[in-house]
Amino acid sequence: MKKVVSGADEAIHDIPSGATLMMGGFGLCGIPENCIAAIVKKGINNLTCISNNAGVDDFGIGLMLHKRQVKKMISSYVGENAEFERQLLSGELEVDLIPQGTLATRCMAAGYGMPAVWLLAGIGTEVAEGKEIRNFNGKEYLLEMAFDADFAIVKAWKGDTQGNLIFKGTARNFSPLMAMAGKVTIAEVEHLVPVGELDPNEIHVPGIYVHRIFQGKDYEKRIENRTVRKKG
Amino acid sequence: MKKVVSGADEAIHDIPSGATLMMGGFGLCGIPENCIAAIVKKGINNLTCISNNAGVDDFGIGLMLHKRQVKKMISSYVGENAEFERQLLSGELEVDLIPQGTLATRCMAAGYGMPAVWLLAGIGTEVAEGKEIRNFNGKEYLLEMAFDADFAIVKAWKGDTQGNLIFKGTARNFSPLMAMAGKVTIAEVEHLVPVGELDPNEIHVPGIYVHRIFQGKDYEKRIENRTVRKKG
Amino acid sequence: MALTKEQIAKRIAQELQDGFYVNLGIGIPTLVANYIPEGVDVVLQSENGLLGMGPFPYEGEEDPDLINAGKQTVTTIPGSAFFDSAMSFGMIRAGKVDLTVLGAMEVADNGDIANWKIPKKLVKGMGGAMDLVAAAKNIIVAMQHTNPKGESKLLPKCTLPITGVHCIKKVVTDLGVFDITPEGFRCIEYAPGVTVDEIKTKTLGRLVIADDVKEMVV
Amino acid sequence: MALTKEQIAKRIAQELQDGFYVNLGIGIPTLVANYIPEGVDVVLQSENGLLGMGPFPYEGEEDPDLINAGKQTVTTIPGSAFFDSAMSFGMIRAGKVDLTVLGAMEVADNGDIANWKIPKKLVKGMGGAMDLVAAAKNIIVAMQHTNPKGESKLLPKCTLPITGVHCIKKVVTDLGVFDITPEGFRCIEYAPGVTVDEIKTKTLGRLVIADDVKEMVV
Repeated sequence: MKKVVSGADEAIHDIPSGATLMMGGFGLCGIPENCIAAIVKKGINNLTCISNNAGVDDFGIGLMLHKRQVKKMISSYVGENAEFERQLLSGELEVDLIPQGTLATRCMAAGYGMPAVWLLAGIGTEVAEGKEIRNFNGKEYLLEMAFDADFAIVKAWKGDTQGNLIFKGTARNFSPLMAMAGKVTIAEVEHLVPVGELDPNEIHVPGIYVHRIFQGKDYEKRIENRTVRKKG
Repeated sequence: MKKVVSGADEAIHDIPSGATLMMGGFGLCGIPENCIAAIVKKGINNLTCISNNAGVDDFGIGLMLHKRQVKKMISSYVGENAEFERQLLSGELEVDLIPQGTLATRCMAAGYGMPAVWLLAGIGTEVAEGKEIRNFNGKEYLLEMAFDADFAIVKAWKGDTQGNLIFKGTARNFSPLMAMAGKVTIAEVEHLVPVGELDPNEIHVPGIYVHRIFQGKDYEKRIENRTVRKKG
Repeated sequence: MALTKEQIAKRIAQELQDGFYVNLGIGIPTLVANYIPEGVDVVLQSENGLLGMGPFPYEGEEDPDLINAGKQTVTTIPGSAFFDSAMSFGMIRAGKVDLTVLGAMEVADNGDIANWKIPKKLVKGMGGAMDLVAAAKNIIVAMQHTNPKGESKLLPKCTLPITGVHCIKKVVTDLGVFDITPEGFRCIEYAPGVTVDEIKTKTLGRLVIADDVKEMVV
Repeated sequence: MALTKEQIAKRIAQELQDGFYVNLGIGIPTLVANYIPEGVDVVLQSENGLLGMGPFPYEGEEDPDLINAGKQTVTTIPGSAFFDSAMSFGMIRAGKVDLTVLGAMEVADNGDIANWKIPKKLVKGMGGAMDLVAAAKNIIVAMQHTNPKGESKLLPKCTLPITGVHCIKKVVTDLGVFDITPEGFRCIEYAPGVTVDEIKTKTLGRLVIADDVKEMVV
């Protein structure tokens, strides 16, 4: 059990150009900041990214887009990113837009060893084009395939040296599903603790799914849409 | 949000004879003792029980079998129960034996709004008879249907008045899956606490899935197979 | 006078029942949370993985790990729970959410909705909208009755790529409240100061006026 | 001398590699946990929802909420995790468990296994066995070479209802160690004091003796 690596550079050292990556996070919430920085530094390209969103121009996956490292995005919503728009319109970037619940469930299917799932979303829309449709109990469902990702890259709140992960708040989102789905799963954590410190009842992703883990650093945790109310 | 009921009698008051019940627990671990006692007292019958096991002669679902309340068991393993054996051989009881992972996943499918799932277990065996088989990526899978249960009855460790549930140890097993799958879900808990006492990061079953909850009492928590080692 | 966005939200809030689990979309639907009637206890679901969403945080109390599906900073109420996105859409798909309120670009008189894409302009993606409309058992649309050009958004057929078919149950616009029925949009309430004739003029889809149509109370 | 159950378990323990996640079935497989080699760190999975299973508890320290798949009271080791049964079989199905050790009534020379049902006698059910054999990437069977009547359990074809097809990779019996190959059972080791001739006599399925067959070290 030697899962702990020194940092993001070591964790992502063998990700080749052309790889398919799952990347956790919803908007900028819960994104693997350290690994994204290391991927940008390493300069690999032709990547396929399965991620609910594509970051913003100067943060998150937006940094990878800026360096033109991404060949294809598989996402549910990509509307926060001018560079993304430019690359898409110029044909430099492919994009596969799929419903958010379908995205989540196709990740889950991979982690649960299910090759495909029957889902409601998209029936009667262009999402259904070319897909098998079947009626169960009077409702129509689409057959959607499990994702197949070379690497899953997630950020967790706490993790132990065995790879057990715990997420915080809505930073959980897609990350546990992706962690369970990757052929190789890399987790960066805000708090890396010795085994035995986490309550086994509270683990969101058991260590069996996690291959590499490291203590992350310098988290910016940028807020995309700061919304507040006045006191009083 | 008036989910809290006075006890097992009120929680199960409208379960009719002929209903299909999911009942949490693995062996005797994590079984809804209070609800079982109330069902035995109420004397309804012709029940279909979806439960991994059928209890032992004088505990768990065995108590319902003893009163001949069960028409059909849907289980993965039923080998601890002489009365069960007698009723099965005499034709009084139907039994549908299905692989344990298939049982769990058919519960999960119901809670996740998936009508059916593709699963590996049973390919090439009598379990596959009459079922649709499809090859995905070179492996064969069976199409297995989501369960449809009128009531799910589970025991949790902690619960709040909103119905949020937390399980302890291996008493978790099928219970969260069933809690999410029932049309009406009844939870008995060892510790009923006010809302706000449970950490929202640690909830196993969000309250949206739970319709009735009550503080259980007099838990026996019988151990089926006590195995120990000597000190020293 | 046509309703303000706040009044649309307030009218929709009247549809809330005690014990409802509710998913509110981005825009006008988000405002519904401000008008939950006294004595009605509802739990707000945010599809990025939260049940029990509370109001926006006070300034300085924002938590980057706590946002809603519109990526706004939010808070939680006691009794909240976090979960992953598969469970979130699982509970939507399984019909556990009692009411979903969404914005729309177009609604057709058969209950179809279009709210995710304008061809030739940039496609931002459907997010969770297609999952919500395909699975929610009770969907109300909150929107302006007409687009900025003054064209009806209540149509005989959607002209934009649709998000879901036969799924909308009710539409609340700045002009009135409409049930979707086999006969098309059935106007059951008109906004104060709005005439049924104005509604007829501005509705392109099939429209029937309920016999007991009445002025909206907001 | 044929191996004892403990020796079979000890031989199988030699197959464990550092970092393995391992599922041990009921019976002889359970004993494997007692012989994990020094310096080899493995994590035991119990399919009722536990990773990081420890030894049986000391008397008086049994926890009714902490059992293994054989319903025995157990303990946990540091770094353990609990999860529900769907996730448990999910990780098995997704190939995350490195090694599964099971008992069997019969194994065929094509890797089929029968271990769940004897027709006309009471059927207890397959429990998790069908899931495990269908999905595990590496399965070793631990069993006696012959049944109580002295009949071979290594067969050309299973006579009992099968649990899974073409799934067994290796069989360790009281007489030897056998890889399942396209040519059938390939004997790579014989137990101390057991002859290859005895193995030949007691094996009904196709059998080849490896050129480098050697005496087992246990």
